[in-house]
Amino acid sequence: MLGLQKKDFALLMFVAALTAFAPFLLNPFPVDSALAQFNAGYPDLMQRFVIFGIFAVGFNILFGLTGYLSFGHAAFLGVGSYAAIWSMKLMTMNVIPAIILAVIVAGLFSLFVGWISLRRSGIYFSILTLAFAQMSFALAYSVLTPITGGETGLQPKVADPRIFDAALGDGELPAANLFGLTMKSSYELNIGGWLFTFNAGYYVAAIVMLLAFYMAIRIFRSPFGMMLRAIKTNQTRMNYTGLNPKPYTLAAFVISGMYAGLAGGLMVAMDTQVGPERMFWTASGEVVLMTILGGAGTLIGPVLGAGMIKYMENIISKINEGVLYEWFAFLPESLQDLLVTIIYPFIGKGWHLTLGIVFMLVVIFLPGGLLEGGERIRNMLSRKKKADPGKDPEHHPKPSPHVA
Amino acid sequence: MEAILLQILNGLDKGSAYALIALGLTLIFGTLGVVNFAHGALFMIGAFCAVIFSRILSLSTVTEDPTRKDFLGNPLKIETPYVESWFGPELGSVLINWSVPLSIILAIPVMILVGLAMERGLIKYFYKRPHADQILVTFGLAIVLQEIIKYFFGANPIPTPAPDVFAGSFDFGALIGLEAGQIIYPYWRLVYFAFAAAIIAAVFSFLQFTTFGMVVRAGMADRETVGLLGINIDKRFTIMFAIAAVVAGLAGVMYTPINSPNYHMGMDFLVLSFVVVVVGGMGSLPGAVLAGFLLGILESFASMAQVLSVVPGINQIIIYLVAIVILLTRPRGLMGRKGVMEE
Amino acid sequence: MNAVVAETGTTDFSKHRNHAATAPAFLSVHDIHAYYGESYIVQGISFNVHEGEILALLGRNGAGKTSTLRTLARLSNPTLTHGEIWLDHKPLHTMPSHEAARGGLILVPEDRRIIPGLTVEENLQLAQIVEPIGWSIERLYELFPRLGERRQQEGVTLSGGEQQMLSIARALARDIKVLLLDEPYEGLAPVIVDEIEKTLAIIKAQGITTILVEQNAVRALNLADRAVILDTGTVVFDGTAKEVLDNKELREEYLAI
Amino acid sequence: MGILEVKNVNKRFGGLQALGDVNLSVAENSVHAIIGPNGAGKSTLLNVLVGKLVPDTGTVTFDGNSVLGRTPFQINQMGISRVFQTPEIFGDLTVMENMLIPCFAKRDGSFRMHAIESIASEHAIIERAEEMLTEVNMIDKREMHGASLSRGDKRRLEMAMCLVQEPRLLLLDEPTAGMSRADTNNTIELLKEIHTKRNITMAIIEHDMHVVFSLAQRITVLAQGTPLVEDIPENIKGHPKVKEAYLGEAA
Amino acid sequence: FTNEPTGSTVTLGFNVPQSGPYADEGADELRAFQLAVEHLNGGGDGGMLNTFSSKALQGSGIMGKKVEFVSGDTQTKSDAARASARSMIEKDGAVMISGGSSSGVAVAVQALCQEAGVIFMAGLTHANDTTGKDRKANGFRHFFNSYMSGAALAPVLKNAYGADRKAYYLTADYNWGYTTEQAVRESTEAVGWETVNNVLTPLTQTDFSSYIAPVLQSDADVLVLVHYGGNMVNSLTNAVQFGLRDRMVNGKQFEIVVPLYSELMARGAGENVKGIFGSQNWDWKLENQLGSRYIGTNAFVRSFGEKYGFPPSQAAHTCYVQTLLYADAVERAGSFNPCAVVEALEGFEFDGLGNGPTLYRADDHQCFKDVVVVKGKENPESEFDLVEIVEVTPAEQVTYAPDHPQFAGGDLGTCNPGA
Ligand SMILES: Nc1ncnc2c1ncn2[C@@H]1O[C@H](COP(=O)(O)OP(=O)(O)OP(=O)(O)O)[C@@H](O)[C@H]1O
Ligand SMILES: Nc1ncnc2c1ncn2[C@@H]1O[C@H](COP(=O)(O)OP(=O)(O)OP(=O)(O)O)[C@@H](O)[C@H]1O
Ligand SMILES: CC(C)C[C@H](N)C(=O)O
Ligand SMILES: [Mg+2]
Ligand SMILES: [Mg+2]
Repeated sequence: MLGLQKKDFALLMFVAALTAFAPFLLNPFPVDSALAQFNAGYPDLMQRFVIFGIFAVGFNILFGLTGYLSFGHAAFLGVGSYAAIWSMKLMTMNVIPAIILAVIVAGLFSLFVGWISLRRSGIYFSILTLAFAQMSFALAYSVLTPITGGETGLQPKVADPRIFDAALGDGELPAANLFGLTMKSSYELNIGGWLFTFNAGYYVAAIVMLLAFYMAIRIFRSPFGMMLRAIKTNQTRMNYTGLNPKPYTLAAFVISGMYAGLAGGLMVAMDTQVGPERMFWTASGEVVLMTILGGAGTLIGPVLGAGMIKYMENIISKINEGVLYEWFAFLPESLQDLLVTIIYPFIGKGWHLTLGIVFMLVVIFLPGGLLEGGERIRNMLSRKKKADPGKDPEHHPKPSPHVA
Repeated sequence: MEAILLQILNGLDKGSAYALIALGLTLIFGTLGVVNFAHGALFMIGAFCAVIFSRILSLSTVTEDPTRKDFLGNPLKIETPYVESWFGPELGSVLINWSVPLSIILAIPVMILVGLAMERGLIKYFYKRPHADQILVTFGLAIVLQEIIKYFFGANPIPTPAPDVFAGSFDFGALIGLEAGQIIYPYWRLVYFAFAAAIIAAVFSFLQFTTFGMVVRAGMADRETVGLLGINIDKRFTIMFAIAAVVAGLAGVMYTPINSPNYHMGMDFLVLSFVVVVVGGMGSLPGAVLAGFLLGILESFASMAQVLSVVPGINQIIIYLVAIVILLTRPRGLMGRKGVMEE
Repeated sequence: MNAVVAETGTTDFSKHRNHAATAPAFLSVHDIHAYYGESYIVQGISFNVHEGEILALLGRNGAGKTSTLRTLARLSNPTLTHGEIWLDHKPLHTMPSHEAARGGLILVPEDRRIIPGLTVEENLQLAQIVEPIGWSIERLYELFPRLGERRQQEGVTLSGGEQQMLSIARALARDIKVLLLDEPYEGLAPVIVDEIEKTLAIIKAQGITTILVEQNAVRALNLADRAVILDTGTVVFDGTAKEVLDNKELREEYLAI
Repeated sequence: MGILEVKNVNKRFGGLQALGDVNLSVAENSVHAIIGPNGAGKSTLLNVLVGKLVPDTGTVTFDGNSVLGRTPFQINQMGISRVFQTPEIFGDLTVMENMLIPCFAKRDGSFRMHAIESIASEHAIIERAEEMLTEVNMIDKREMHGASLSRGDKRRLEMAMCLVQEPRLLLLDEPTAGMSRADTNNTIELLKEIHTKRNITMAIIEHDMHVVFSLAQRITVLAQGTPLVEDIPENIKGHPKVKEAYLGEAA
Repeated sequence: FTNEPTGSTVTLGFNVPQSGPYADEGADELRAFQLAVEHLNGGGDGGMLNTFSSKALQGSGIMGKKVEFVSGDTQTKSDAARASARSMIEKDGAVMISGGSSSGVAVAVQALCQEAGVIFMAGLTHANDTTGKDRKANGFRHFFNSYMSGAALAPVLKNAYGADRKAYYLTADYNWGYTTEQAVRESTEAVGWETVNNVLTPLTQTDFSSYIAPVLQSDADVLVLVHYGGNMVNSLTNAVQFGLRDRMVNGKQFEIVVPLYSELMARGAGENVKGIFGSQNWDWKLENQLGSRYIGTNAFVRSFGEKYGFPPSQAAHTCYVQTLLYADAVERAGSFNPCAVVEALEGFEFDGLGNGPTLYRADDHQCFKDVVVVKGKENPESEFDLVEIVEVTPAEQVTYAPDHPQFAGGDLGTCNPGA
């Protein structure tokens, strides 16, 4: 179906179902319960899950398949964002042209960066991409302020030209929309103590994500995808087989750059603001971590990794002392204090600590990332001992020597 | 002329910090083949050794002075450091004053311990794992170390001044016969430069004039075969790691008077030190040192007002620009060895 | 094991196994099992080697010869899960590879493993860092003059044959009790093979025990005292070299000669 | 005029003359063996032929076109395939995928952006790869990873990868090294069959004289970077100089 | 309107930096917020509720609803700050967002609140743009700004160092740096100073030696460090290392000025900060030293100090005050509707919150009040006593027209109550 093998189609449908029902799945706790803190089913976070999912899936096309580790992918995301916001400022608040422009501009920029950086491999390549991204960040932060808004960034203003849009009504603010359907509009469903939010922006982003994911599966299963994996394994043999690795890697680089641009464009579509810090090296590092955390070279792993990191960032950081006391309210006071003292360093402003620990635990105990780890645990439970040679190679990423 | 001379001095100094950090990084990265994102954290821990040491020295007895009031109107607490009550106020305050250089005696064992613990407890399981896994685990470790420091010391920089003797600056221009007052240079920076040179020389001779260096290089290229020749390479890797940790830590200790340490100083240096190592060329210690100084000096020149008025913003990007140019003209950086981390 | 042989419809040679249990052996391998990850490769191998003997370890591609040698040398891959290896009363199965090497068991690996970044001489020096040390470097250069000429060249840029010489020389640089040679003739010109064969004779004369893996079975058997034949990770024959040469069926089935 | 012409090729490594004035002509549809002592420069010569090394002087033409200055993949596209001394295969890919890659390269040239086609639907190519794997007796290993093959199998796989491209000239650097006797014999048969059935010109470097004399129609003996003699096998066997420099008692 | 509180509680969102270089500032802000919530709900000693000129607040929550709060981490990044703020609005139902530690973040979150239809009560933000070109109807700033720093400092500097001075600027290369440099330059030039040079330094810079050294070669006799936080700590430390403060130029003592001060920065800079001029929004010693004009200060310092053990920073103060001001505005308006709150706050004049008489100007939602000029204290009595108050510049002197060129290009728009 859809030109996919049965297993891949099943995976796609599974992901589609997850995204469609995310508002339910991510809000398992009633609003008033103590555990409501752990609910992630609100528009902003759901949007972030799918957007960073796209970013990581795209990054994985380069890194997971070819082994080339780019440390500057955030630059493409940032450039895409700037393109999108300018499309909104100058042309229309409709998200379609903004997203398309974001993809195109990011694609062109990644063509330029890739064309130069791919002259080197390994760590040398990584540092070249890092250097380009850091320069983009620094320029956006200062010298290019007229185009980028500097540190403050850019937002749509009432006074922007927006040549294709009708004039705003009095007191109306420019809002990102899809032919009139604003991204912010939500439908709320109240069932018992539960509240579920169905947000227009989220579903737009989710559909784009499914398309992007579908494309990624196609690429993974295509001859092109196989060539990329061949590049990772043995470039010498590649060359002597009459294949030129350069255009393949460059194509992979540009494709993943366009995915990044798509993510950047969507970010603007969902939340109309761009700042340069989304191009800082830590942002590039984040997508690397997402991909490895989930499982580089696997299809769904990077999405899991992205979800995990964004969840920690947005949920753990918001738990404060007060919340802790609320949770343990049923306990005697001394026990309460004890528990709070123990847990306190790991939540709220300590969320980075938890993140660091999770990173370490995952690599130590689940080599190959969350996905591989999950599979391993499943195998262990079902007591499958002997390796099954017919297994899908993508789900068994080998050590990747081409990485820096 | 003076301006250029001064910027060269500044560059040498910045360069020695880069070079020291890059040296430790390349020891682990270029020779052991481990991408250590926690290296910046080692630098930071070193710096905090200085903080901790000065805190220890200034552990105090508290007495209340009823004649003076604190902000809530309670009697003001007066603190007298133990060392002052033990060694007398003179020697005591000298000790406190010299806490930064003295903290080296704390930093060396601490860094060796940290290095050993890190290698034995964690890194050794990752020699054979893909670089991606190494990145994830060391990045996680860096965050954890950083957050621990933040938990105890907060996020604000902590002033750790140099001993008073080195506090001032001297007139370098007058010294070499130029107009006085034009080239002023702080003593401590000179100390830092000399210290860096000494450490670099020590590390180099250790690796150059012993077979140790050869074994480590061999072990990095092919652990299995080195083991087949009866050599316990794990032990040597552990030692290397500890050495690298000490180098990073001492770089941190001595850096504290230049810039007050804070918990994220390691991350601030991390990316730059990776750039330095790679521009120097993977697997080359002299390359790392050379690149450190080169980038330090170029950065200094790029921040001159005269330069900035011609190319605005060049100071923001110079290091990266130079890195790109060097990596494009010299495939393996300045002095890189073939095949190291090229795949 | 019998089942495997029976399935492939061949004669059962297992009756030839094994005098090991009785004779006092210098190197004794007892029922070793080893895995590459989850694939079970060495499936219960036992044999004995006496001091000063040359043992030919034969079998077709993929039979598990290399895996057996690697297990003996205590490399971590394949992983030994069961069994004992005793060398001169020392339990090798409890040791990591560097200790086994110090105990006098040296493997010359099949892909030569010349260390990149090191010169020819440094490759040799490396073998002499820890005790016990064997031949001096000068003596090795006498044995392989070609290496002497190229002592400052980076080892990995040597021609294939030169690398093989270096790999053997590196082993001799250590004090050896048991030498494991994994296809030492591969890629060597016939003249050199003759040379190396002579070297092996010298080695044997010094009382060094050798296990030789070689595809050219005839050549190996002519040199060896005894032979062990492997198939799919198990021993299918253990006896004297002459027995193999005389047994046409055995030769055709496992050695294609 | 041979299909491959090497004229006056010189190559130095520092002070070492690896190749000195090499002249070689490989006739179309012939099997040409290059033998010689270790370090004679055989692999170096091969590296020159496939574009990995550029000679200091001299010319190399294939079918009238110079190969010098071309990259390995361009040379492969001209119809030259190479088997390495230590097997070069795609370790992380399965045996089947290892076979598919040369098939695609043959069909599509050095680069094609077939990013959304599905491999599974390329029936013709899969069939072709399967055929070849059957031919080299590796079809039952199709799902194994390249890296976990034994070395003999790696070599067979690599050869199959080259053959499936139906090159006009096949360069083999010790194709049977490390192969068991049985497999060596199979390989000789395979190469013979390929040669006769598909008319592939072959240049073989080999130390196993059994292989050389079973296959070669002409032999060039290289010593210290220069051709010592070039002749038909019968004459080489008895050649005193060759005996001394290379064959020893084996001949 | 958005997040109209329907139950018995109302939720406020406190969005502060909990990680990154400003984490300590953020922690202090959060302390102040917690204190404010306690006081609003009738807990503690009531703090400034007792001194506040408006008496609408009774310690019974806001409009009878118990105040609850959620906190989040801005990471001092606009993306993260907006994500955090959006989660407060979308998930927790916050009706007001406060906090922040930089102008970039403030502008980003303020715009978000405007779109979402909630009130934004800015915390630490000093750049002109927050209430200048990026002002928004739903956003309010109590903190002072770059212009005010310049206007307050210039006369003091002229008094202390004379009118004939040549200044060299090192400016952090981002928005706040630009507006602050411009403000200080224009104000000092107005009192006769000359500007020799202005060099932009990257925000990520840690060692400033190569920027400090050229100062030696210029004929400048004053160095203005338009840096904040870690930047300032490092640049000041470096400047002192290079002996700038021991230097005589043009027969005058060389001087260093840091336009915007904070207690934490002073602590980070240690010895080096002694005697250096700067400006502050508020200081915990104001009422003690300058009398009852600054009433409220001591009340706040007492409740804060008793709860946490040390005096509050100006960041804590401004966040506390903003929370009270919001609550008060709701009470007075009788509604949580943002438009009603805006109306109640616009043009609101009040006193008793520690800064003396203050006006929330309707034109740009900026507070106008006295500005504190401080300098590093020579002999601090404790680690909290690092600055001494030099002078307080009265509000009139720092007031500017809403369309002042440094603030041009902004448009409040109209209040947005949201869906
Ligand atoms: N790293 C590995 N991972 C998994 N399987 C392996 C690995 N190395 C070898 N094998 C498998 O183990 C079996 C035995 O291999 P081994 O290399 O020991 O054979 P061998 O007898 O030395 O063969 P050859 O004569 O070809 O060298 C083979 O089936 C091979 O595929
Ligand atoms: N990159 C290099 N740098 C220096 N010397 C080299 C280099 N490559 C090859 N040589 C030398 O050139 C000579 C020829 O090497 P080559 O590999 O061509 O020999 P060969 O004929 O293939 O030998 P063998 O049969 O042993 O494989 C050898 O002496 C080798 O040491
Ligand atoms: C924290 C603030 C007072 C200063 C900050 N840098 C700003 O942009 O406004
Ligand atoms: Mg083998
Ligand atoms: Mg060769």
